Amino acid sequence: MDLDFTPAEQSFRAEVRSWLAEHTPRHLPSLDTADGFAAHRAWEARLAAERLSVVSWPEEYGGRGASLIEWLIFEEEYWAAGAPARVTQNGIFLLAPTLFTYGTPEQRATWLPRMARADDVWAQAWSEPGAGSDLAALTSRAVRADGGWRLHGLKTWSSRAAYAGHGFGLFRTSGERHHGLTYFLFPLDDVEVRPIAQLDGEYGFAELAFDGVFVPDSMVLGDVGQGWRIAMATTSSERGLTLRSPGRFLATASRLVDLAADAGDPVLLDRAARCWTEAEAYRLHTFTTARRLMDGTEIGAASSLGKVFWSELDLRMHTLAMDLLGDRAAGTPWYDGFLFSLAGPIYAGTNEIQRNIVAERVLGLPR
Amino acid sequence: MDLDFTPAEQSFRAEVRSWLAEHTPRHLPSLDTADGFAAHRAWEARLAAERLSVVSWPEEYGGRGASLIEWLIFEEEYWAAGAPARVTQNGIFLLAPTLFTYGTPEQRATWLPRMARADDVWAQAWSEPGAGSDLAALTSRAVRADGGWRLHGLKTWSSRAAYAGHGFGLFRTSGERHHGLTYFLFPLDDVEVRPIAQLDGEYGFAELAFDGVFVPDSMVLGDVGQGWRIAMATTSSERGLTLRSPGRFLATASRLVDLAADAGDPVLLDRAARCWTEAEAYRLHTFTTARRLMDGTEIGAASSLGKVFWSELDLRMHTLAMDLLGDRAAGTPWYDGFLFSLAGPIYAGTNEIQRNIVAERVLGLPR
Amino acid sequence: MNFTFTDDQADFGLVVRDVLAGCRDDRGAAAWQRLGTLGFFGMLVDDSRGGLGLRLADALPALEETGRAAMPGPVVDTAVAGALLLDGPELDKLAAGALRVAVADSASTAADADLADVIVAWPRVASRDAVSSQAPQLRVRLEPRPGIDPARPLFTVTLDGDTRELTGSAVTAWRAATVATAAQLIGAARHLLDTTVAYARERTQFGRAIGGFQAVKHRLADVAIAVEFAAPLVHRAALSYELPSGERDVSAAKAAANDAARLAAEAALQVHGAIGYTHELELRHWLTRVWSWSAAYGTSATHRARVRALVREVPRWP
Amino acid sequence: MNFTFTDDQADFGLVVRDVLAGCRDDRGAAAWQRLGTLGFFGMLVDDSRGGLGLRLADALPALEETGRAAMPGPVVDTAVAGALLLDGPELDKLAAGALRVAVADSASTAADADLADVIVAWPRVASRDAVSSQAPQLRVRLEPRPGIDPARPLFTVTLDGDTRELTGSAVTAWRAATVATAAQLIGAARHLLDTTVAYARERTQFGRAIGGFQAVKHRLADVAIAVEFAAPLVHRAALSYELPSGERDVSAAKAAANDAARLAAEAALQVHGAIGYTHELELRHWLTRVWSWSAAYGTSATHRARVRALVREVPRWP
Repeated sequence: MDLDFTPAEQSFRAEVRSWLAEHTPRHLPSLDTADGFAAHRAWEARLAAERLSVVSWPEEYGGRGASLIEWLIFEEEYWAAGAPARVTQNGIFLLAPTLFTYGTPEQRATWLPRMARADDVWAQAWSEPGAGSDLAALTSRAVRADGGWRLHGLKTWSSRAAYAGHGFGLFRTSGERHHGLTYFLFPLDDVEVRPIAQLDGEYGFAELAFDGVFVPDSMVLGDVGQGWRIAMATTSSERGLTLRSPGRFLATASRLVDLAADAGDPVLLDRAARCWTEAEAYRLHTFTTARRLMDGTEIGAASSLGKVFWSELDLRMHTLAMDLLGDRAAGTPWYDGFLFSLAGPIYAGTNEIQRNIVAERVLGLPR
Repeated sequence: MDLDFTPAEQSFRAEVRSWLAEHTPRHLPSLDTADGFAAHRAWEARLAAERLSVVSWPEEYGGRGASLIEWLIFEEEYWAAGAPARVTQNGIFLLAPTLFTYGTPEQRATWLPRMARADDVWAQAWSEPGAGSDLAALTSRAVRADGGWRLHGLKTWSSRAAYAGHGFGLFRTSGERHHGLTYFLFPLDDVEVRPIAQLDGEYGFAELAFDGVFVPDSMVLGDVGQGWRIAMATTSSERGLTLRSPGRFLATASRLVDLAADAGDPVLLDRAARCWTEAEAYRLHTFTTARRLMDGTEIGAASSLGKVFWSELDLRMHTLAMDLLGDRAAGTPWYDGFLFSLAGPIYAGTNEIQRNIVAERVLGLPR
Repeated sequence: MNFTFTDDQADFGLVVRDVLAGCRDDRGAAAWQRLGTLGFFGMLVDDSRGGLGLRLADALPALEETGRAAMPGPVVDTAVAGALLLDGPELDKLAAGALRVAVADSASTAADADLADVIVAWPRVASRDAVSSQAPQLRVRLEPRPGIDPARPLFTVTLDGDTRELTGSAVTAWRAATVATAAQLIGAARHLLDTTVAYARERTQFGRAIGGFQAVKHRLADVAIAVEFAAPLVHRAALSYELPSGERDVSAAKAAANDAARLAAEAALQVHGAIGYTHELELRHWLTRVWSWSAAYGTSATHRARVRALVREVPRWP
Repeated sequence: MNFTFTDDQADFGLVVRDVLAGCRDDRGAAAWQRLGTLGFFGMLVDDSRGGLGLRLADALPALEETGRAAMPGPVVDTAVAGALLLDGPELDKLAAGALRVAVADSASTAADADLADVIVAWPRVASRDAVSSQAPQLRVRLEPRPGIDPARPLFTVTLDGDTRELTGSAVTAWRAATVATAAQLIGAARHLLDTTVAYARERTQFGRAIGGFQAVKHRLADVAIAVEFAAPLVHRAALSYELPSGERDVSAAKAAANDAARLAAEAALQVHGAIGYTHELELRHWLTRVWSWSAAYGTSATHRARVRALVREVPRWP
């Protein structure tokens, strides 16, 4: 039981901190605009050149083979520096863990380095109009074709798809409910992409219409018919350690404390201090989880506790910011963050479902 | 839309306020002790001599025929004066409305004046070990006997029963679930009363064991087999206006504001001010409800909103008092009030059930 | 003592509801015109001057309906603040629905100022006649600034030159407008609750209507409870805003209405899921309006600080 | 960097759990004796003096177990505060489990002082030898005062006459005892959660186990989440209580542990319904203990005020 960073970890932190202090861009346009998307890709290419875009990946794919603890250190420094949100997030945090586990050597060699350099930006395509949190109700299908498959159907709430070049998702190759789903990668070139405007008027989401789009066999991830199992593993990493690093919440909380202290209302400062304490709790908790993962323990259903905690903390923090700023929040990152935080309890499995999971699988209450 | 009291209401308030200022006893022992029980009965007999124990009842039963608004005024003054909790509460607020609606003229003439003078103190006997909020699962039964019935079975969580002389509750005379239940009044002389100690060590509850206790037909309230319907009407008044008058919460909130202001912590004062505002909201809301009742409108399921609101407000207020006082709460009315408030979300239909009622019957969501 | 709305008061609200249900456009011009015909904008103006001569409390159901409809345009600034502050021919025009007012806050920000004929920036007021001239005698300048609700744009207002002083009581008008905004928030919250309940009854997930899940039920029950117990505080403040306890009562009302409406907005978003998060559904109008109105005339934080400061200063007991 | 407990640390906790599971009495005499044999009371004492030589962080699992068992007696005052404050033969006796310490707070209140051999009332300390003599040279007077938990009686302490000054650092000992009490609260919260889950699986209502209702599930999930994220703050404070950030970290830990445990207590009561409200079930021991411990060494309000005051005073960043 200690909180002591090794000399190597400390020097890694120092390197990251000093590089970011010099190179972090200020105020990129939103990544859900065309300009912003391009600017974010350029920034991530710059990170990649420094081997800082995916520090925990093996060197052959563009990383540094860093430990989970070092990755957490990187994230703390990244967000503390005020660096921009990651346009490659869906690929790096949702798809890549699946590629590492279920991808062929060729798939890994093809896609991972390009992802690390932001050459490819990946959109997730989980939901369908009739299936939100209930993935087993998916109806989009893949039909066998010569040397590959043809995709049919409609996906929605595909984040980043308005500007991304590739996507990943499940299509039904046979069977019902959880059975007969297959995990596909696909280029978006032949897919009809219909952007959906969000509350802030920007296009973070899109509908994807598939009308017989051909994908070769090399774009099937894992075995045919195993998509459900593979996606569950992905969903679990989506919910787990990698989706929301503590550094981000800590940076938000820390700025919130300053904002509240300047406002001079002790009640608001109390709420801010509490948020900061909770962000700290999430950071410390994550150190424990990281150690367990490094020791080979599975997190499993326990990751649902974290999902509920960070998503509701994020919402509390941004609600407080709105209380502090009122109208003045508009046009600042606080308002964008507020809109983003409102989605937190919804995506990656709604918090209603996460609480069911905690109750049933962690506590053992009846279904 | 106004909040103006009539001259008659104002002079009634002035009379009550001045009488209470002179006669309210300080610090009676707890009504769940033998001494306290006797002291509370004596106090209520004194109130009755002034026709202040049941102001809204007709004069023939010991009241003043006061309007609901006047009753609310009485309650505001009663609690503001720091007067003691009512030992006759179960009778006055739970049984009496049922007697007024379903009782025979003889039953009303027999029991109501005695109740008004605290000659009789009534215990409620709703729950059984196997049936808490689920009254339809009751199994205690009444068997026909010459000129009456013999009661068998076990009731529990009977409040006031440790010292009361009479009880009321449902017994099965035939049938299953909601059918075949009958509403009985009974003296406790031949019932085995087993007091249950509460968290504070006092005996507010008891188990009642019936082993063929005889009750004459004159103690059946309403028609045989109609107990469920009658009890539902009672339960509805239990949840409705009469169970918790706003005056009580307003008095608590007002003292809490003073306590918090003295403590000098703005965060605690903010919570106290908020509680006071919410107690005000409950008071104002009750004026609207009272007017609707006076105009002949039924409250129905909407009373569930109030039950959730006041019971959770009461808990918030006493939790704040515990935060303010810490250990020093022990031995003060704040700690007794805290223990009492903890039961608020449980009794008279748990707040889980109340929220279901709001969702299903007020909002129209599916069952 | 009758703390309920009379039939007349309630009926006026229902008429406003019907009018607003029939028309929707981005900045509210059509609704404005039709409400003008009803006499809505002069409802607080003396009947001797062609108004309806209502008290603020009488007007609450109608104001709540403008919130239920998320009606665009400077409704409260005109029909409440303007009606209490202006005089002479301007007031006549206002009562006829032919003059719009925008009120700037202490940070010189006014919503919908581009639509206004008269701009109030305590303690001064100016007509907008000169704005378009771009001449040196320019009396009003508007700088657009970022806002939360696209249908309720914000402007930084500068009044120069020959403005005139306000005649009515600024404090009274400000309090009345705060209560009126709180009433709009109650209306918006009721709309959000109704539409979310309707959605939860129809949308199925895991083979059943999501409104059948206890978590959804209890969340919406909590919204219903919050709205039910915020409304009486708003009603009371409409009766007491000119009394010694008025400042405290008005702040208690606005804070409670803000919070109930924000709770309704959050529940609506969560229950609608990803669908609620986008522009596709009408829901967005109400969400951004709730956030915008809950900042207008003071955030919850500001008002709670005021209640805290005043709770022992004015009598707490009946 | 390894922010998990080692096997040794966890195992010591399990041994304590086993010992405590086997014995229960009103004031904890039997448990005290058996833990004494284990070396529990000397766990923070140097091994050169016959202690186990653990750091506070190493002892957390064991302290948490004393909370899970709601063990009576001045456990933290003795094994943590006493171990850091006393010296010489008294410390030897303490390490052997043969000496109890009670610590008075700033209001001169000490829990379990009637059981104590040594009473600490900053900045002075006295042994209790003279109490029973009722002689003029009386050095310690105990006045019983009302308390929340019958198994943790409170006393107002007066030290007169020839008391002596403390040797160890009062601030350090106070902080360590605060963290240790927070660990006990985490343990008590885990017990409440476990027993409430067990009850909810068995108790049926309306024909099904109450733990199958989503409202009960989500309530207990929220308790699990609160405990899960309070615990790391306690663990960190055990590592940092002597550092510059210690005061802030200790306060953050105690406030979070208080609140998680009180949430667990409230949920336990609500789920148990009327049954939880009475003396009939063992539950009451944990409820009153949680309320009592959450006042001991500072309420949440006190600690949150401290965090608020310090949050910008000491570095917030790693």
